[in-house]
Amino acid sequence: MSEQFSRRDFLKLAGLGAATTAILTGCGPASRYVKREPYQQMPEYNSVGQSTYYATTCRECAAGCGLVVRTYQGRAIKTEGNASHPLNLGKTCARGQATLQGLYNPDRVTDPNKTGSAMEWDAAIQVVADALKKYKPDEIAFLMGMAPDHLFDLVTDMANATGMNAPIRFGALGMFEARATLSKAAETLFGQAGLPFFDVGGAQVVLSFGANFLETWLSPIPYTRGFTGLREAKTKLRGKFVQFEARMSATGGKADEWVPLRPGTEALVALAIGQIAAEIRGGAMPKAFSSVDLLDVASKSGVKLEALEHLGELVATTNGVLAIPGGPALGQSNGLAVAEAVLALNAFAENIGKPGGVYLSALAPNQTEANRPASAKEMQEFVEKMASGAFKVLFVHGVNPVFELPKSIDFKSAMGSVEQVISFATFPDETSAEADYIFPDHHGLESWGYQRVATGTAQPVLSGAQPVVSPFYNTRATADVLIAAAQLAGGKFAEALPYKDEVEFLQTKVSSLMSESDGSFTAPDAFTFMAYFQQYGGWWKNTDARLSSGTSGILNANISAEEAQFAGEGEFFFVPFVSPTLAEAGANKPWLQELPDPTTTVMWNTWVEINPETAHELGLHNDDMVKVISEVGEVQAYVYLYPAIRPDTIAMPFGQGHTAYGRYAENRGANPANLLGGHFNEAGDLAFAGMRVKIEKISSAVSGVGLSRMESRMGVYGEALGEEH
Amino acid sequence: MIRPEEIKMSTEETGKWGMVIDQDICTGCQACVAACAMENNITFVGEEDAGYGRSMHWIRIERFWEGEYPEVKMTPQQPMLCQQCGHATCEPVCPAFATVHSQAEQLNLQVYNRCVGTRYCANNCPYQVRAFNWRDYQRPEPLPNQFNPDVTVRRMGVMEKCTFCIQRIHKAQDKAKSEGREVMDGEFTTACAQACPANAIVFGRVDNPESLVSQLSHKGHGVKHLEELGTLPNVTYFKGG
Amino acid sequence: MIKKFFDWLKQPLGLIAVGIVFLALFSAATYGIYTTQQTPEQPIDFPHNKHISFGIQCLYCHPGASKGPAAGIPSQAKCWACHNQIVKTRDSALLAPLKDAVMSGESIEWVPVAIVPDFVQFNHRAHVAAGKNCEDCHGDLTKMTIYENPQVFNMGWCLNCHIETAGDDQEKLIKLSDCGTCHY
Amino acid sequence: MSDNKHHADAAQSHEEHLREKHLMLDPLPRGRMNEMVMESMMEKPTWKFWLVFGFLAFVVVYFLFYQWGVLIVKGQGEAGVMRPDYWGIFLVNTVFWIGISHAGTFISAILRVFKAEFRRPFTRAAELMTTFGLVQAGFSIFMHMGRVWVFYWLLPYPNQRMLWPNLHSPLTWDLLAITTYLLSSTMYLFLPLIPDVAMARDRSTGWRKNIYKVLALGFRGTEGEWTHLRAAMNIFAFAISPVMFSVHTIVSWDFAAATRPGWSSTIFGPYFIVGALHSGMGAAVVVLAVIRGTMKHMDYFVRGEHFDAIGKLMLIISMAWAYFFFNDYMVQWYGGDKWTQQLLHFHEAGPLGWMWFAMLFTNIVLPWAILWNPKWRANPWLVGFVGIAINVGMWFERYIIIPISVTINRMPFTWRMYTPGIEVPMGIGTVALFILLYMAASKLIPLIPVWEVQEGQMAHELKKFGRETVVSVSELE
Amino acid sequence: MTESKVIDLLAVFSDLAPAADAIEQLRALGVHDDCMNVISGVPVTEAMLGRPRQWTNVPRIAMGGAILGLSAGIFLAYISPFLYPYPIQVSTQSFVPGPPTAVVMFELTMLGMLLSTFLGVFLDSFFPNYRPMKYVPEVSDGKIAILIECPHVDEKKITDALNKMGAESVKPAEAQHL
Repeated sequence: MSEQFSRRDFLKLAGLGAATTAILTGCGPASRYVKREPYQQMPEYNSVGQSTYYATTCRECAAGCGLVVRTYQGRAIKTEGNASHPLNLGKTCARGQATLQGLYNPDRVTDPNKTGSAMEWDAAIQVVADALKKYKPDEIAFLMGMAPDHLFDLVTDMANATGMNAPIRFGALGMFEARATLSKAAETLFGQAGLPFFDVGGAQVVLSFGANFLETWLSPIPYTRGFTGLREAKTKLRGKFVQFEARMSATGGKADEWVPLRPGTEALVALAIGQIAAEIRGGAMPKAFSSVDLLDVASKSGVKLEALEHLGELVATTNGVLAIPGGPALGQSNGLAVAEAVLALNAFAENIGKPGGVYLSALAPNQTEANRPASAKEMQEFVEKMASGAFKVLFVHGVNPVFELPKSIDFKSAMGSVEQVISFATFPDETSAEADYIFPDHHGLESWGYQRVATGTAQPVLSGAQPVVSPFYNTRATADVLIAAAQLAGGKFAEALPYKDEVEFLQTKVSSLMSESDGSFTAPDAFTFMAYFQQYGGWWKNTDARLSSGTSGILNANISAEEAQFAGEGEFFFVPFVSPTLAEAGANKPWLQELPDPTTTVMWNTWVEINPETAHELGLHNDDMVKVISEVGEVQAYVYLYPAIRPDTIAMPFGQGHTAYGRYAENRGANPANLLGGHFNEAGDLAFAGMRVKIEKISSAVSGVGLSRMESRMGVYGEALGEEH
Repeated sequence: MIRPEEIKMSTEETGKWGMVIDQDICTGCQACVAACAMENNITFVGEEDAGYGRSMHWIRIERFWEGEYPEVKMTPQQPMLCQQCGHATCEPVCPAFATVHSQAEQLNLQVYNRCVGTRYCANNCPYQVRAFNWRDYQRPEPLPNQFNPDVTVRRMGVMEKCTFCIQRIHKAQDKAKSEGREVMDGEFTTACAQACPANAIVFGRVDNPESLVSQLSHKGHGVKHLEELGTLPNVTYFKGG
Repeated sequence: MIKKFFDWLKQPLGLIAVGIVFLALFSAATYGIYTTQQTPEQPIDFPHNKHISFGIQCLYCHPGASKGPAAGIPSQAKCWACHNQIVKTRDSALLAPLKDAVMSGESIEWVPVAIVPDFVQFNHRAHVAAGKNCEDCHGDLTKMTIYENPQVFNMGWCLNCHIETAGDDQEKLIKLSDCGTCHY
Repeated sequence: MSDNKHHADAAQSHEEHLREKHLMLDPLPRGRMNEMVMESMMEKPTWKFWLVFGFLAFVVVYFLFYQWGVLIVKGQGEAGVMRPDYWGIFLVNTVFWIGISHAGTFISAILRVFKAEFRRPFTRAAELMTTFGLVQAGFSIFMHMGRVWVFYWLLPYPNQRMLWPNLHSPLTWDLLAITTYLLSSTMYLFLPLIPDVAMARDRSTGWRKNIYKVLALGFRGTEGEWTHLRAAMNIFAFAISPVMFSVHTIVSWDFAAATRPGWSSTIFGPYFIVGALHSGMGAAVVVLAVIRGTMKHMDYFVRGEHFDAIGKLMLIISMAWAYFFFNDYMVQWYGGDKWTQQLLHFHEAGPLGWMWFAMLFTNIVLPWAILWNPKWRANPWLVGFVGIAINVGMWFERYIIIPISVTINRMPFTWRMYTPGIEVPMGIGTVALFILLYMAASKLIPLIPVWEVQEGQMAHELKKFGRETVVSVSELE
Repeated sequence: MTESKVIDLLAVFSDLAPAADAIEQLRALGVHDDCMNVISGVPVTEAMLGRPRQWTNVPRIAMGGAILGLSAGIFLAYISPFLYPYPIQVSTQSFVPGPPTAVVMFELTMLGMLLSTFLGVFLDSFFPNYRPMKYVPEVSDGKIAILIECPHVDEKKITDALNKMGAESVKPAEAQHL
């Protein structure tokens, strides 16, 4: 499908919509008043009454799953996983399913505009071209979403050729996944930066230190598939799964053993388990494990010595132990030490580069080195530069930093110091509300592109994207805008992007893969290659390209056995976690809002999880409104008495609390990012779980007001059922 | 015209379509719920109604708690959907024949246009998996563009429930017929099973001993929910663990 | 006051007035029902009979009928491809809306006539495959200009044919009379 | 001699006392009674009457009809129903009003069959309750329907879809039974009304005369007319009783036939019938007390003896209700089913446990405590108060059986408390409509079946057995 | 011409006993029972007045209605499930549900019976009848009226006899609008 077809070519949808909604039963045919409009010219891909399926890539998170979208008469009807895509093998998560609610969302940006007043695309391109011309290259900055996609390549090309600042990629998911820490720890293990790949499916025992890999961690679908392998593989016994975390996540809920350790002691516990295991196995005690004192660990972490010994024995005596660091365990002041300590357990279990063990993720086909998104610290530096006036023009695409960044990194006011902020948002979010111009990009299902798959599969994958429907609104691909503006700006810009349009750029990039061996398909010429690329939903190698040779040096490294430092005052450790159903950009989709959270079954709102015992002591009840106060800010949310959280910990989901972002997201819930201070770990990741907070009761629960839950409080918690017999 | 003696009652066989759900690997990720909603034009109801038990989910994931902190555990997630009972309690109580047993597909049908909204069926469903259109929930334009043309959009006052994606069944049968063959096992599946990242849901013919679903359901430790009521459910659960 | 009114009603003039009011209401109701059963006005008075008399097959313009659920309306380009070549129709006033639509890229708004309610899932393909001809349901189009339904498309009509088709084959009867065959 | 005289005086005063106490022994000329009934009916309503009437009319128009319009336009979401409480107050009201309607039939049919003479003056008042109560029940059940505009699909009629109602469904039986009951109780109200309307026709002028003329159908009171009427009323009295029992039994089957903890009970049929009589008799005494207190000459027709007699019936019915309640509770409790246990516990100790105890108090404790005493029993206001209390208690009972019980099912994940919404004003609207219809009826039709009273007075006499004077009744038929 | 030969007399009595005596007297005077009719404000049994038993068709009509109702019930219960061109199965219950058929038949029998009883009263009494009729309103005040159809020539004789029997008034009856 190309964009030459105008919207007119498609059935006018309003009429059909009315037809489908108008059901007056028992009164004869209700659709009597419907009008139908024929195609001006029947598109070749369309056949009357038949659905057409397009392979593309899911843009709801940065994982890069392949989708097959069912379209019917120009409308996208349903997304399914692309069964041949090596990353997700035909499966999708809830966010992938709901992507259509973004496409047909009633609150999208419909036209290019300058602070609300619509403008023409020609003028818009002129604005971009002027900005490129007017300012020095090093005064131009690009901030982009986390996905390593074709637009990132295009801007990188532009930056390389013109001396413009290299584009920065950021996403809250990456922040909460602590990708920089993982990458750094992987460097210690493999001698090479990149995302580690944990083969959960092949393991026999999985020890997860805070990794929420069944929710939205790095690449949710392959890890869920891995979990199925852990539990169901035909060739081995049902695998065991132990989770270490202060607050039971949806992942922890599936664990056979859930170890609620004191936040900040993950490294100690990992090292202690290593020490016990090494003792049981005999031989020399690895240096990494030798520094901890077991009794000390037991008292600090709150995990009983017997429990540690039992776990150590498990590690020592079982084949196929896999330890995974992640989530809040890494988002602490000693996050890197945690990662190293946990990876050391893997080294001790000798599973590096073995099935059921740890690999370094394969690089994507047209990639030479791992390129991780910016850490929070790098973002802080970026924002400081913005605030200092170093950037005169800022382009924002695919990210909503005003919402996603912690409160201590004040992106919003820094935007004021940038002369011109141009947003390419498809959706009116908090950042675009502050921007000078919004030049809306197509929705992911309306746009061309490709995306590198960073992790999750053994094969190098370049996932392909193509429009499955023609653009619904007067939007334009950002790549096209940039190419056109670069031509208009001339000079180095025009030279850097010598393309007619986005498609030509893609073709150039993708056809460079033709010469690669072991590809999933071959083609005689670039056009055919490109066509196959669209048809299969990408190109991938058929070989396992994961790095599997690790240096076992990590066992002899000095791993700090300190507890994490906690910022701020207050009686509670604070664990913010990403809502598995909403993540950072799902709040605008009504059906994602209406999906119950896997752990609490809450819909449409934000809650504060408190241990029932603690709540009882504080006189708090379900649905009481409380204020959570950290050193930098405070937010209000309803109390949820959560039976699986440490009494000294409270937790809040991230994903709600938007002040813009459409009718379904606006003024709903609270944003825990507003509590987060600017503390980082050694790798530069935000110590988001390294804070202490206070809570204050604002008001008591009122009947009929409170959290919308799928679960029954009576049936699940026995509330209001009276005393037991 | 009908000869009842020639019509097989569903008790006499195992049913036709069935499902196996492995609770041990269900992670509760809600992908099935979202997929079901997208496939079947299910409406969202908003915060207040959802919290008041009026959500329209055709499939919901139940989880309970065992024990007290720190020995607390989540029970295995239990996706609960229409069990397509062979001996369904919902069917006989409808005064209008709006929910009847399909002889052809051995499913519990819900005929939306026949429903008068007495809600007796939902009351009588031991699994509580029926959803009623309490209001005329409007989906603002252009959201209706994603409506699946194969599924009726329900309006106020009618009951609805999981259909085992009967539109997919019909489509597959139609396709197979046009190609002069039988529907093959695994040729198609329900929206929930297709989406499930953990592969916890398997759908197929239970009356075909070769099919994956019947092989799984005969594995031995599967249970049928509330089987003691004699409802002959067609969904088998594996608790695992 | 009211008594006076009733008294007035009782005399012949009053009875006539009552009669007129009753007739007016009745005819309005009849007209209301009648309009729902009428062939609607179309943007172009499309003469089906002429097209058929030229030997054009139904499936030429409505190819979807043999492949899937919907028969479809031909694209404007398809219409114009022929009509553009015939001098008589190229400039005909009757076809001006088509010409305008083709030139401007606007779509003609046809009003569908042979429709079933949205809660009925109808599939042309299955019916064509079962040996039904177009005219079995849509009537003799050689005698029609604008299409009109030869009968009311209601459930009884559908069922009658389904039952006849099934005949004595109980299995077929079950399939063809199952509620879930059309309603889901 | 003096002793004799004393005895004679005593006998004389005893006789007077009996006459004073018993309407049947205190005959007035028929013309006088007619006059009294006509006066009570045609008495010019006071401003208080119009105030109450206007207020009720407003309540009916706004709370019942306007809100019903809102409910139809906006959907059942306006009510408090949800998963798992798919059934709410609308059905509580349905059962409640059907229950109320049972009293009329009980009084006028069963008591007629058993020749309980005290029934005579208030059979009409009770029959009116039946018909008006059934109207409210019908309204309530239609309010409950999600798509009430297609209610006719429930009726058996040939149609092009070749569909008939589902005879497997208790709701279909319900529809048949309630239709039968509504039609037959209306006819049974009308038959004995004919002679009274004829009487009113003879004694009225103007628009009333026209109405009564039409209603009296040309009744003169010839031998043939009386014979046909009596034959018909005999048939009705015998045949409508099983219909009455069947109605509430079938209503109980709506619940008992369901696969639900607490509902699948074989005793629900008689339990519901007794409950219906309980609330019906309660409502009947309230109506009688109000009629006696507010309408002219009614203290002649409705006397302490009537309250005493109904009071005894209420006491017996209360005991029967207690028996059935305990029987149901006992077996449910003994069964030990996990979910039933939960349900019983929820009834008593749940957030609405007070309602359960209040039900037992007003349905058992209060009637037993008050109605055992003949003196108290003869006090209209006291018995009326007990009647109101019983009705509150019986409404609670239905509330406990429907929305509270459906909260507990076999899927604890869905348990949820029911919070009523638009049902409350609409329920109040049905009460208002009931009273409004009654008020209108009291001004339009003779509330006392004078001919029946006269017939009774003809049959009663005082008879002397030795020195004792006793009441004796002749069987006239 | 024949009409003029026959006259309707209306005698009003205040009590039952004189009325009964009067009837006996009338019979003695040669007035046939069929030519007499008693109008009363309360149901007075035939025996009280010594009148022949009144024939009523109501029970027969009721029985007929019951049979009709039962047939409707049988139709609904046993025939309508086979009127479907297609088998509608609910749960595993048979097409003709067993016990519920009893419910359906019972209700419809009762409905038929009671409706026809009601209708029977109308048929037997020629209700509604708004034509002028011979009547005295005092009847509803408890008086007993006897309507006598006698030859014109006997008018005087009968009037006298009735007056002697204690009739409050005896006069030629005139049909009037009630």
